Amino acid sequence: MVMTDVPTKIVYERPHALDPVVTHYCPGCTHGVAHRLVAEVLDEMGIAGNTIGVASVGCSVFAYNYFNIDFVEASHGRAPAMATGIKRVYPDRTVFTYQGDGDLASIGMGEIVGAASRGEKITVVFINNANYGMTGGQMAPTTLPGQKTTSSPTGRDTDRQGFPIQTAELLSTLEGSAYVVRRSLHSSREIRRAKKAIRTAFEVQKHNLGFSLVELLSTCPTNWGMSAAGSRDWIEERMLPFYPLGDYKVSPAVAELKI
Amino acid sequence: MVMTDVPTKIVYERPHALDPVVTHYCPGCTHGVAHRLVAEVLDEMGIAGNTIGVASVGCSVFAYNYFNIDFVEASHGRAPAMATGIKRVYPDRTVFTYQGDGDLASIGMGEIVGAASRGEKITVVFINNANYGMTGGQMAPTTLPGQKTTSSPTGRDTDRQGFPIQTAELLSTLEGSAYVVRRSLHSSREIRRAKKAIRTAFEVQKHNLGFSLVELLSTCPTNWGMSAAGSRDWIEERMLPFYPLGDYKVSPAVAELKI
Amino acid sequence: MAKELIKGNTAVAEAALRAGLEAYFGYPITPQTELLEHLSARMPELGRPFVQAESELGAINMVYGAACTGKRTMTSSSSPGVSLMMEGLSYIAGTEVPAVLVDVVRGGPGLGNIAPAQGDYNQIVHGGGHGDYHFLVLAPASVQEAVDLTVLAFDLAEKYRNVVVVLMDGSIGQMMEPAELPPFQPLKTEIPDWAVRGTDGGEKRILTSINLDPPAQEVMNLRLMKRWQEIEKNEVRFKEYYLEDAEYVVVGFGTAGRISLSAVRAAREQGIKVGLLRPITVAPFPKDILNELTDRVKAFLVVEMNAGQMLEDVRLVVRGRKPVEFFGRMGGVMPYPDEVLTEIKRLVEGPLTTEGHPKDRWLARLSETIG
Amino acid sequence: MAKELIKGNTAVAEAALRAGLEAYFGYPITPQTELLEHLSARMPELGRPFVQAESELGAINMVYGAACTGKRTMTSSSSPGVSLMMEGLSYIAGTEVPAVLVDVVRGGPGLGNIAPAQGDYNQIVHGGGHGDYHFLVLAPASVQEAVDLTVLAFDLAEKYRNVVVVLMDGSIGQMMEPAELPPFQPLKTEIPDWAVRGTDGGEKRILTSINLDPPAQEVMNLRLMKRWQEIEKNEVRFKEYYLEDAEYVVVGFGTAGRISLSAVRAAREQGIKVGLLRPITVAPFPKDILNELTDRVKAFLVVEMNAGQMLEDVRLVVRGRKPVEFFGRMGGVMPYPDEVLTEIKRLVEGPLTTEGHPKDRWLARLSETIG
Amino acid sequence: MQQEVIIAGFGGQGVLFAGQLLSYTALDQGKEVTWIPSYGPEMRGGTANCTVVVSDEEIGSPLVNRPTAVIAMNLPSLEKFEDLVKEGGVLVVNASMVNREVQRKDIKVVSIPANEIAMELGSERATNMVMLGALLGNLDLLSLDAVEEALDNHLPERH
Amino acid sequence: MQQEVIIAGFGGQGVLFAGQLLSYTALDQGKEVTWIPSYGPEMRGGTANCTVVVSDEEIGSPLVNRPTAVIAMNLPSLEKFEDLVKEGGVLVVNASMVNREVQRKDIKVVSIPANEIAMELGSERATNMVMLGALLGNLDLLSLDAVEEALDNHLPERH
Amino acid sequence: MPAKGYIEVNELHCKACELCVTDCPFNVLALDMDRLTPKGYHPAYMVNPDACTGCGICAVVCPDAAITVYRYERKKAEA
Amino acid sequence: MPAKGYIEVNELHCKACELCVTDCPFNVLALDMDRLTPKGYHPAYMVNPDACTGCGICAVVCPDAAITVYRYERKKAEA
Ligand SMILES: Cc1ncc(C[n+]2csc(CCOP(=O)(O)OP(=O)(O)O)c2C)c(N)n1
Ligand SMILES: Cc1ncc(C[n+]2csc(CCOP(=O)(O)OP(=O)(O)O)c2C)c(N)n1
Ligand code: SF4
Ligand code: SF4
Ligand code: SF4
Ligand code: SF4
Ligand code: SF4
Ligand code: SF4
Ligand SMILES: [Mg+2]
Ligand SMILES: [Mg+2]
Repeated sequence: MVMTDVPTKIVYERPHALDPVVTHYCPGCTHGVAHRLVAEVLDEMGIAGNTIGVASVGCSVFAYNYFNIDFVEASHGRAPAMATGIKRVYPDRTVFTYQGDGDLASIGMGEIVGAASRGEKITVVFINNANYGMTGGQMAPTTLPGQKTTSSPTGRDTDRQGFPIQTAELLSTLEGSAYVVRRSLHSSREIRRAKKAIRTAFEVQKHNLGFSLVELLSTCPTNWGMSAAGSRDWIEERMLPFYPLGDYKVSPAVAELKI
Repeated sequence: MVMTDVPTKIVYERPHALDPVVTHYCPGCTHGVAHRLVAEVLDEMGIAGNTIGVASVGCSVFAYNYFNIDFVEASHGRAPAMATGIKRVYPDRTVFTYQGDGDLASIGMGEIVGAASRGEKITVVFINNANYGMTGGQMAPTTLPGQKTTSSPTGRDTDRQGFPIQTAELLSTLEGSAYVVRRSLHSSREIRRAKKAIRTAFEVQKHNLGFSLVELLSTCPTNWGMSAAGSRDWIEERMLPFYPLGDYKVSPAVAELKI
Repeated sequence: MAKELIKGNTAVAEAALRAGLEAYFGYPITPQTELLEHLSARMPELGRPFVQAESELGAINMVYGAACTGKRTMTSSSSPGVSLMMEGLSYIAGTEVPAVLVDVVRGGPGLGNIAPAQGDYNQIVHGGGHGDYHFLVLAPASVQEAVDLTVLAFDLAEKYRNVVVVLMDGSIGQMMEPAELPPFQPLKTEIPDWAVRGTDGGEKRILTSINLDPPAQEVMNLRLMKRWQEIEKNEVRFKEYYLEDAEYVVVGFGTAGRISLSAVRAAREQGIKVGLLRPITVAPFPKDILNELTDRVKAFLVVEMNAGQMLEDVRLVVRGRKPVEFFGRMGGVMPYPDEVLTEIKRLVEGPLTTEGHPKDRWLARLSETIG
Repeated sequence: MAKELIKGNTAVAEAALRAGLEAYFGYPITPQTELLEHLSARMPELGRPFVQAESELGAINMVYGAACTGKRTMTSSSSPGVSLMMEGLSYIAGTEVPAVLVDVVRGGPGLGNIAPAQGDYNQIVHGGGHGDYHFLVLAPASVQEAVDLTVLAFDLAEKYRNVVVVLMDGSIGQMMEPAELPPFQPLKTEIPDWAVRGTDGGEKRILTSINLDPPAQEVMNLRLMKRWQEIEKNEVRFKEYYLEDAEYVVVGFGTAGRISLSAVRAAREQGIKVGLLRPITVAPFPKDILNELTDRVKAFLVVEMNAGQMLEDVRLVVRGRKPVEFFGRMGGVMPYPDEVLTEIKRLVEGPLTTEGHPKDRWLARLSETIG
Repeated sequence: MQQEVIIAGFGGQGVLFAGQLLSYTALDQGKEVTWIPSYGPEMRGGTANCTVVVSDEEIGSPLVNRPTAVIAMNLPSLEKFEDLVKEGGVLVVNASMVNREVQRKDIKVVSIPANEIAMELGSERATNMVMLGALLGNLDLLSLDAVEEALDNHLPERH
Repeated sequence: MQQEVIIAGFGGQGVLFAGQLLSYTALDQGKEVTWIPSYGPEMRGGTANCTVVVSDEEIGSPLVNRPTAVIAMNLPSLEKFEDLVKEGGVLVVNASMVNREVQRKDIKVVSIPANEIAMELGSERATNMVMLGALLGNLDLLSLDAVEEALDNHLPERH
Repeated sequence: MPAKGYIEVNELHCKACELCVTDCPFNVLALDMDRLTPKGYHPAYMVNPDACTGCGICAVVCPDAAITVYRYERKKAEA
Repeated sequence: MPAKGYIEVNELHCKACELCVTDCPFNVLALDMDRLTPKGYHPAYMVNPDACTGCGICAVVCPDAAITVYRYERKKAEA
């Protein structure tokens, strides 16, 4: 039982940058973890007040309801363009997008490559959950070969439906990309690493070093048809081989960053 | 003077896959060389009759007037999608797109990445002339840092306008890309190499090995404001450092191709 | 064949398949997605091309390519996705190749919501893309009609080398109704001569929408306009309910039409001589019947799930000869039959005017209830 | 300030700059490109953001973002590029943020050509994007007017939190005319409260176009409609030429209007009592003056560089009370004054009818000359 | 003769399926029928409902605001629909999930502990069937045997 | 009083510039003026022309199909525009680039070897100026001095 | 051995995903089958509080930021 | 030393870009200032035919595929 007579200190509490509302995310969906990590970083850097978020179209479409910061909602795939419009008029504010894999790697590929190649000084939080969650689990560009989705009912057939896009690797070929890494949310250890990466990404923006993106492997228990815990195992066993965690682009200037 | 009494043999003549019409290209523009090479390859492979070309929007918009094959004209940037539509209903025919760098690497980035990631069995001839030729020489994603264009009048400022996109490198990160290389048209030696690459690309399609693309460094004397010969030197001196020639993706199956 | 209980989106997909659909290209979007999902399973089973495109831009341009081969091809989407297709659709129109689009409209503008709406009538009927062109637009009001019109869409598209749009709303896409699916048609064997396929040594074919020479482009435009006159002559379709002795006429298409039908029935039970005109082709618009009714009846009530878009097409025909009133719900709200009944009664009670604009009167009333 | 000889595209760009343009985003396309090129030099000089976007989709969504900060922002394009902006424009409309679009229309549909045209009237005026919304549309007929209306566009956009479109055609973009540029305005200092900028610890702001709950979306739609009624009440603009004693009235906007002016003058020289009504705002459309003229005059001639799009807006006002005839050239062909003069004479000679559709008569005539 | 039935409950309670079964039954009995769900992401986890209209003639609106019958599988559904039932209509309430009395006096109210009954019948998953049965027993629309039949004819796999 | 001048020739012959100079001159003389080029990619390399309308009142159409004056810098231009000159109008032909007679009798024809004259004046690049001068000398529209002035006022760099 | 810390679960946010239960290295947590949150979930709670070390792992993995972690300052107290 | 080959320039296609002139290793080619093509260009021609080896470089670099290259079959003839 809890001892009330002993002095205590809080070692962890819900970040202030999160509004005290219940998300619409399914139980166990790690979109929630990603939200929490971004909020923690905004708190720790003390920049929540000068940050503008750009939500995308996907399950995270309502992200603006969950963060206690100014937010806009982009059209499907165009968040990097919208963020560019905001960042260019407010170069001194922090601007980030929060996008899913269908949003960023399918319909929004033109905009993300454009922003990265321009070295747009924005931060992108990229949620790779290997499917289109919001619309009910269709195939995404990130869907694994053989993975069953509602639009690849017999499993993704690479001959007809192609291969997973490795977004971090692709964007790392662009000179404008200052910091492009992949992390995962499937365990407390990886979550801690993910948070460090998100912090670095925002620091990169703060120091005007260029475009920063953190790809996060994330669960979709509902559409994967698994338990929350089982989904995390699926990331570890099935997704990691296709999406190796690591730093794909760390510009020299970023390498020198002291955080 | 020419001797009429001695027997002769033709060692080079205009390819039959080219229509006997004068192109609208400026004098010395190597779009013409690229056209000729594609035509030679179609002739040599004897596939002109079952080939469908997809022209894009750019100076090569009228390519369909110059080749003696069936042709369609795509909207700006969407040639790979249009080619996909054709190839899927005619898997046994040869389908290629002919696209400029503005068309493919700017507005059409989403479609080219989509086609490559699907391993779409089409061939892409990609003309990189470091600017938007048709519209009068604006900055392209491929424009070099410091290069003056009508929309970067003081020279491309990488801080505001970003860095050149290295398309071959970017597309080589995609599993569906079977053959992705960069060649140049600035000398007879390189032109010969370019032709070999184009031949290989069409062979890759013929053998159903996946997506193939040949990036060609090409001149734009008119908008560069140089002589035809001077433009070729500019490719060699200025463009090559940013766009190294080479093979960026050669899938194992392609490596085994005997041509 | 027996009727089965089937969802609108699925029924349209299966109907297209049976009508000989040879290539489908699409991108998921609610409330249309089941259509794409059904074909993602069925097309490969039959060895026919199905591609989930990278976007609606990709999808419409894949359709453009397939259409240039003369094969039966289609795509489907919903409001925001259809907006992304506007450039491609204009190109297809300018190239005069046949294609079918199924548009399952949701509440707009913007991201809006996924509820049933008719707010994209103007976009589809009056040119959302650039330049002068017309789509042939079929507006089903039930799952069965959606099935039948989908089959018809392919025939009309090929007959006129024109884009045909099946314009429905989220409720028809999501609703299950008994419907009889069409028999399987054999795939087309001969391809039209204009279609690209490779010259095989013969004359080369070029399909393009560019005419740098304006007079040439004008000739193409003229061809499109004359074709449209043909279509207006041959293809007008509509359904009449209780019009014989009607003194008042409700005009509504699709779901707004069938909702109005309930209201009209209720009004009839109360002895009100009201009928319903439900355009099945909203383009070409049923002008003649409407014109004829104008001479006969006392007033019109236009009912739409938008802010009064088809209303203007009705007013263009009635031209002030009889009062035209309007009732609409916007942004994904579906009107209920009793709301329409109330409007019918207001019509009957009067007073009626041909002055001013019916939209202004409607907005004034609506503001009181929801404003 | 003295007049200078300046190209339309350049003049509009410089006028926007002087009106306090704080962020420009665009993509090259003929015949609009000089506008982008001018700003690519001038904006950086003044330390203001200029971005050549990856595409028109990118451009309009960058504008969307900048508009959400309440800063003066704009983009410019031409027909195919504008079609690509339809989704973004619908989002901007649904989010109720101010933005300016300059649309330099070219010959369509499809890739068409780069010649002057007015074929995108419906796209811009009657909703090319999805959902119910209205743009405020200004149609200049000269370089000077383009300059003045560009400045006005920003004020109106902010006043109504509405998209304002400067709708011109390739000839106005490419033409040089003497024009007086506006004085430099200081940049806005205070930002509207709704604009995002970072909470700085205060209340958070959300700008979005989604309302999953249809009733909420409907309330937003209602707000848009009432705002439009406001705009219709306050912002109608037009120019009258020789209307006092006119028995016949030509109606034309933009370049078609100024071409008609030459024809009207020539007709006057021949003693024909004809005048010209040139709408400056095509949306809101000058209904009252047209209504009033309808009581006064014998007949109308609508002249457009398209297949008869504004024509329907004229017919909606005239409502069959007087004959309305149409003359148009399509696909980038510019009518010549003497062609319009011939049409005016035909009007005067008669016979005239209010039956049938003027488009059918026009197409019949046009077919003989170019068909 | 037209009946409009709304079936409402939690996502997991099989309300959509119950509605479909009712629709199939109507179809088999040669009636006109429409089934329309409340759809969309917000449905995820939350409450769901569907409207079934059964009629002898072509059906107009698939949606009604005053249904002739409502099945409320849980409290939120009762809150939402109690007032909407047409006078003289039927309201079937799942007492297992509802801890309050129904206020309306001008309608026929049928309150049964459906979860318990279903468990006795062997599986709590059949709760929706129990509720449907209760409705049909109190509405002259379709016979229970007809439902059984429809179940076998159309949805064996779901069985 | 309104004059409509079309200046046509090869891309390199400076026809657009000549038209602009004419326009600046008109502007300085307090007249209304419009200048509109034939534009587009097809112009590249090929022939170019511009239409200049000078008037005392607000100008209607910037384009005319029957100009009051035409400057034809080469043969194709003559072919294209000879028939279009309004009766009584002026047609200035560059004899250096045109090897045939003008057919029209109802207009004033001025034929001069502009290239040769320009070369004598020191630079073949001035051919367009020579032609413009020839036009103004034969059209009561604007004085040559006014052109000189305009040249200095507006286009020094081009000088 | 006495607990080094304890946690609190905010029942407004908890969705019973059980990730904290799975990941707690000391099996401190379980879902409370006798309680229902406003959203109708069985919230997590400390079934075995004495084992809690206040390590915070549960909070790190919680997708709904429902957990607050406290650590006893006994040492300080002793010192 | 006698020419090993010769070339023909199709004056319909030649645009006087001079690339062949620049690249011919044996300076065989020049632009013909006395001739004009239908498009108004001074076409390339063999100013120094005896030096032509028929190597084909000119044809390889010609953007307008205007050049046909012939080689003499003297050897064969001698053999
Ligand atoms: C233009 C457009 N096309 C399609 C849609 C429908 N849509 C909404 S979300 C979504 C996919 C979201 O998937 P993802 O980006 O992976 O996010 P997730 O839900 O998986 O987190 C789609 C296709 C839309 N809203 N707009
Ligand atoms: C949607 C759209 N946007 C813009 C244009 C205008 N446009 C035509 S060609 C072109 C760029 C062509 O450049 P590139 O692809 O590099 O080809 P190049 O002319 O250099 O060979 C542009 C922007 C268009 N036609 N359509
Ligand atoms: S659908 Fe998937 S991604 Fe969306 S909230 Fe549920 S679990 Fe998360
Ligand atoms: S503009 Fe440049 S790319 Fe276009 S044809 Fe001329 S030289 Fe070639
Ligand atoms: S992880 Fe969070 S949401 Fe999940 S059960 Fe534990 S406390 Fe509840
Ligand atoms: S703090 Fe550590 S020990 Fe305590 S409950 Fe959480 S995970 Fe278990
Ligand atoms: S390279 Fe070809 S086009 Fe150029 S000059 Fe030689 S022959 Fe003529
Ligand atoms: S063939 Fe060789 S030697 Fe002969 S002209 Fe051409 S380049 Fe010169
Ligand atoms: Mg996803
Ligand atoms: Mg280019």
